Amino acid sequence: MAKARVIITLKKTIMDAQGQTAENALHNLGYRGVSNLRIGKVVEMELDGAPKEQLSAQLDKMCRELLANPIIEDFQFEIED
Amino acid sequence: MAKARVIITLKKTIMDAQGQTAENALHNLGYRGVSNLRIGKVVEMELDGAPKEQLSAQLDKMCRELLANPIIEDFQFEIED
Amino acid sequence: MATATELHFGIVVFPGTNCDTDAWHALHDGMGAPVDYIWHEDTDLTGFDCIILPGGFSYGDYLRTGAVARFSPVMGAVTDFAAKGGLLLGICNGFQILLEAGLLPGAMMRNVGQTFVCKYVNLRVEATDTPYTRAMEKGAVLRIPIAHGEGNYYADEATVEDLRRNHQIVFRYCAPDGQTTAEANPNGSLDNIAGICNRERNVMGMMPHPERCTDPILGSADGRLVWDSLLG
Amino acid sequence: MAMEPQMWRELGLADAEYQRIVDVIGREPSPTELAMFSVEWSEHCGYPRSRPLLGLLPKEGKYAARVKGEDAGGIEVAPGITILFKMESHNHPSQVEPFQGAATGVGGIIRDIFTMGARPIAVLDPLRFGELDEPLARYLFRRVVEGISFYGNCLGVPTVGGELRFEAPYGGNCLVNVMAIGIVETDKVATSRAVGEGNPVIIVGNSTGRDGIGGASILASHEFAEDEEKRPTVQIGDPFTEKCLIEACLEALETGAVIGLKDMGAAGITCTTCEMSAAGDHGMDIDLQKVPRREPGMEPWELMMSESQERMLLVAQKGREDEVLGIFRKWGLNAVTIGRVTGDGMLRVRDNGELVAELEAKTLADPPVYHLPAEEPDYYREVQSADLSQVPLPNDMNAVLRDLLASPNIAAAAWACHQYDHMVQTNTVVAPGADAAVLQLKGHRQGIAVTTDGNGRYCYLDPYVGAQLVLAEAARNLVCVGADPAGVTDCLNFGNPEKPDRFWQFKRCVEGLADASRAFGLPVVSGNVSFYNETPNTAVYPTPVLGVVGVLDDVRRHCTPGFKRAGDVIILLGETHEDLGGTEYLKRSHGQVTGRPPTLDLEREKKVQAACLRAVREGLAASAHDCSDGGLAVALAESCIHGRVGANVARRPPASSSQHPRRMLRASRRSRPTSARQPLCSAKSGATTS
Ligand SMILES: Nc1ncnc2c1ncn2[C@@H]1O[C@H](COP(=O)(O)OP(=O)(O)O)[C@@H](O)[C@H]1O
Ligand SMILES: [Mg+2]
Repeated sequence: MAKARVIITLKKTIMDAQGQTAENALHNLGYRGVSNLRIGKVVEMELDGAPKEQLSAQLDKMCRELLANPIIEDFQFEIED
Repeated sequence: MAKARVIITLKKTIMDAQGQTAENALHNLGYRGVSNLRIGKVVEMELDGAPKEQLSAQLDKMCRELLANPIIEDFQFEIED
Repeated sequence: MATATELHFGIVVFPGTNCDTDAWHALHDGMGAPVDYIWHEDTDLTGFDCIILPGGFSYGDYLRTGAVARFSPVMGAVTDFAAKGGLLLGICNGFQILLEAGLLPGAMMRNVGQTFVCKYVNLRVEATDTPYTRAMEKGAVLRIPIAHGEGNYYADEATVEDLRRNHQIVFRYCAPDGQTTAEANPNGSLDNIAGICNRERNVMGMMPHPERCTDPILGSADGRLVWDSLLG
Repeated sequence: MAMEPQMWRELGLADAEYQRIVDVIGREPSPTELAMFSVEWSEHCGYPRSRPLLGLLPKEGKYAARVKGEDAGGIEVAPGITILFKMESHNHPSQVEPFQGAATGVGGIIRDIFTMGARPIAVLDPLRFGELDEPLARYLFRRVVEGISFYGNCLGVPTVGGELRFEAPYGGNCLVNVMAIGIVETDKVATSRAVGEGNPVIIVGNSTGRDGIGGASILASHEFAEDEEKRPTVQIGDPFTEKCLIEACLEALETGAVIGLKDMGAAGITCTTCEMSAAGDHGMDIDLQKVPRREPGMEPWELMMSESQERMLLVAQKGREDEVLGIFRKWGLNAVTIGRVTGDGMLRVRDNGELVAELEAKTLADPPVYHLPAEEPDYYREVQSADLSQVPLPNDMNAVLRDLLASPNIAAAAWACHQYDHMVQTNTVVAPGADAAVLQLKGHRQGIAVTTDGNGRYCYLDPYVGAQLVLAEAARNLVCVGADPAGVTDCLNFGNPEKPDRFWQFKRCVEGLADASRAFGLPVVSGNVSFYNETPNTAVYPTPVLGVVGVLDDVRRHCTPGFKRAGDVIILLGETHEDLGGTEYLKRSHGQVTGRPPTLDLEREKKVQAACLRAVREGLAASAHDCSDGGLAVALAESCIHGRVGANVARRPPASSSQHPRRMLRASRRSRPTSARQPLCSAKSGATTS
């Protein structure tokens, strides 16, 4: 059983309206030092059934097929056992 | 300028319907080894204006006040410069 | 408490609020009540007897519903207003803001079905000893529409137990015959909760939209009962 | 520096088009100018291939129409009250990224409405995908609906109708059309003209980024090639900013300090500066350095072409700038003066003090027109002469009816409709699910009804008749709810017009629509053309989708499709022919898409509709529903399902028509399912019937 964590973020060139709104809210709360705030998704899961060395390839495929939208999002992941 | 990443997830005791839906979808696509999939949020930002040793306390406060809702969510963060 | 002719309503407008005018029409055209808008940067609530936080997508619902709106300047004044016993009603996004602001206990999560749901639902009246429901009958079933993506009410067991003990659960989703079944629950809310009030009973939050069924031409006039209770 | 052919080709310009630009301006264009031409002269913005035919569509009808050259057109539905409406496609962006494609489709068409000073009051979303058993079609469908729900719900504009159709030809190229409707006092309709030398030109709303550069315009002006890299063209929607823009723009217009306002859709700053100048017979001098941007290092041509969403261009009255800017700031929006109106008709664009473009606005706004060849396609003869008399009668009519009712083209669209807020603004008197949606106009006795309809199969089998059938059906949907059809908008979805057989389909459809609109006395107040809806493997059916608005004299006098009470009399209006061609039945039960579409006699159709309308208006009808996909059998079943009552019907009316119906509808073995496209009314029992 391995644990995986995928981080999915909007591509840097794409506007993140949600992040912008949260950043403005933080500024209004007095946290003026915050900048470039962006909001993404994190997906955590347990993986089983494949030999460890294949997990990474499998996870990459899952991200492309379902978890992330490669047209507008980037993703990165780490697997630990 | 420090970079921070906050990970916000639903508390373990709360059913994550969105995660469940994604997990089912992965099973349907043939990824049967996936289990306990949970979806959360990741907030990335740059921090400035406070001495490094205070950043962590500041970020913790931001999370409690705005970024996470402690009734349903847990959060953790890391800061790197 | 104010009487019918005195009750002056204030409807708070946040950027992204979109049911403000609906509430205005329901109260002004439908009930003939005096009503004004309150901009989210205003902090003076003198003259108002009942403040409504209407539905919509304040700040786009970005981050979490209600999370950003609760920090608007007006919310400090709204909190004081409620603490002094003023009537405060949150509808849909307004309910979400009340939760985020801690004026009501609990939190909202995404609908269990993962999609936005807009439709008429049935509500069972659970408490009639609130200013918002005193014209209703306990156990009566009302038809009132919902329209939300995050109406899945959650609170920890102790909090819910508290709500029950103090009769703070005001509305529950139910079947047409009044049974609070799982199928009648449109969003996965704990214990079919659709609306709650605070212990003092002057603050209420509800996901369904009474302002959408004040005029019978829109399919139901059951929402009038909320206004009748307030104005009665 | 001489231009390499590659430069204009990458921008989607043909060599001949480039030569034409050189001829018209008498020199080589600068890179920025070339980019500006490439978008303005693209099919998406300039309609060079369709304009000659669009002139056929009538601009006047029985209601006072308001059409001329603005973003959307409309009709006056009550004294002093104008309803503006328009439909647009977002097909290609939705095929590439369904959620954002559909979302920005809603955003774009809504801007067309409030840019004219109207408050958006409704959206409708006619959608077409491949067959539902295709995973891709299911994915696109789900994500498109989510995208519309995400954007429209946040704006607080109800989505009150639409269509859902699933057919193989849309598999490689879905059709996502969106119609928006707005209301405005007739004398407050805003213009998009730039006039008055020295008046400030202000950009408002979101900042400008690289997203969607060459997006909608380039994407919509070509077929999909295999494995094309489309990423840079995706636009991202921000409904929250759009909601604030609506409020701020309407508030700004209310002050009287706004001279002209135009939304930035495709081709962003290029389109707005050039078209506002051309419309106002003036010019503009703008400085790109002032444009709020979200990425460093953007080139002038990128700024001019960016399709970043939720932006508008505004010309204010000199001296009242601050008043206008203040309103946008109050709503938390960017608002920056980027230049001035000039008197010489020239559009000058500066960057860092350097003049990067200097063109006559009118030249840019006036693309050349192409008269393309049209040629009857091979299949047409064949389907026209198909003999359907040999189609065998089914053994089990109940099974046929059940199968039709289960067709995703006929079954209720509740799964989609429930994801849309269709009640916000508290005007929705008849919600999605009926033949048309009915909206009240607060403070007026009158109401409006609205429907969208299309039928790619009919138009494929006979584009001329097909287009007329679509209009007839839309009008029929309106009379069924008690509204008098008043005005039309169209979204013409076709394949590659450079192929003569595709262009023939387009031409015949437009001719059919023009003739039918005239016959019905309906103006076509606005519209949109979407070409190149094809891939190497599939071309969509020729699919004109129509949005039609009707007027109810008294919004309380409306009808819905459900039978109301046991004992009411059911009346079928019009004539029933053996029209099997192109029916859902023929396709599902016999796997054929062929034959001629149903016969249409426009004069007779008008009479049937007039009778139905009168029955509803005079309160004689308890319910009304039109026979469309699935024919009479499906119409009867739907009226039963909506009303939760049964019906007893005979081929010929029994002597006593007040029988108490006890049995559910059972189709008689001998009757052939037809596609009779006629209204079906139920009258209150006791009312005289003929
Ligand atoms: N995508 C959609 N969005 C909203 N409403 C829809 C959609 N598709 C269908 N509807 C609604 O469902 C009802 C039936 O649609 P349809 O079968 O196309 O009607 P008709 O045959 O009368 O034109 C209509 O009220 C229509 O507006
Ligand atoms: Mg119909």
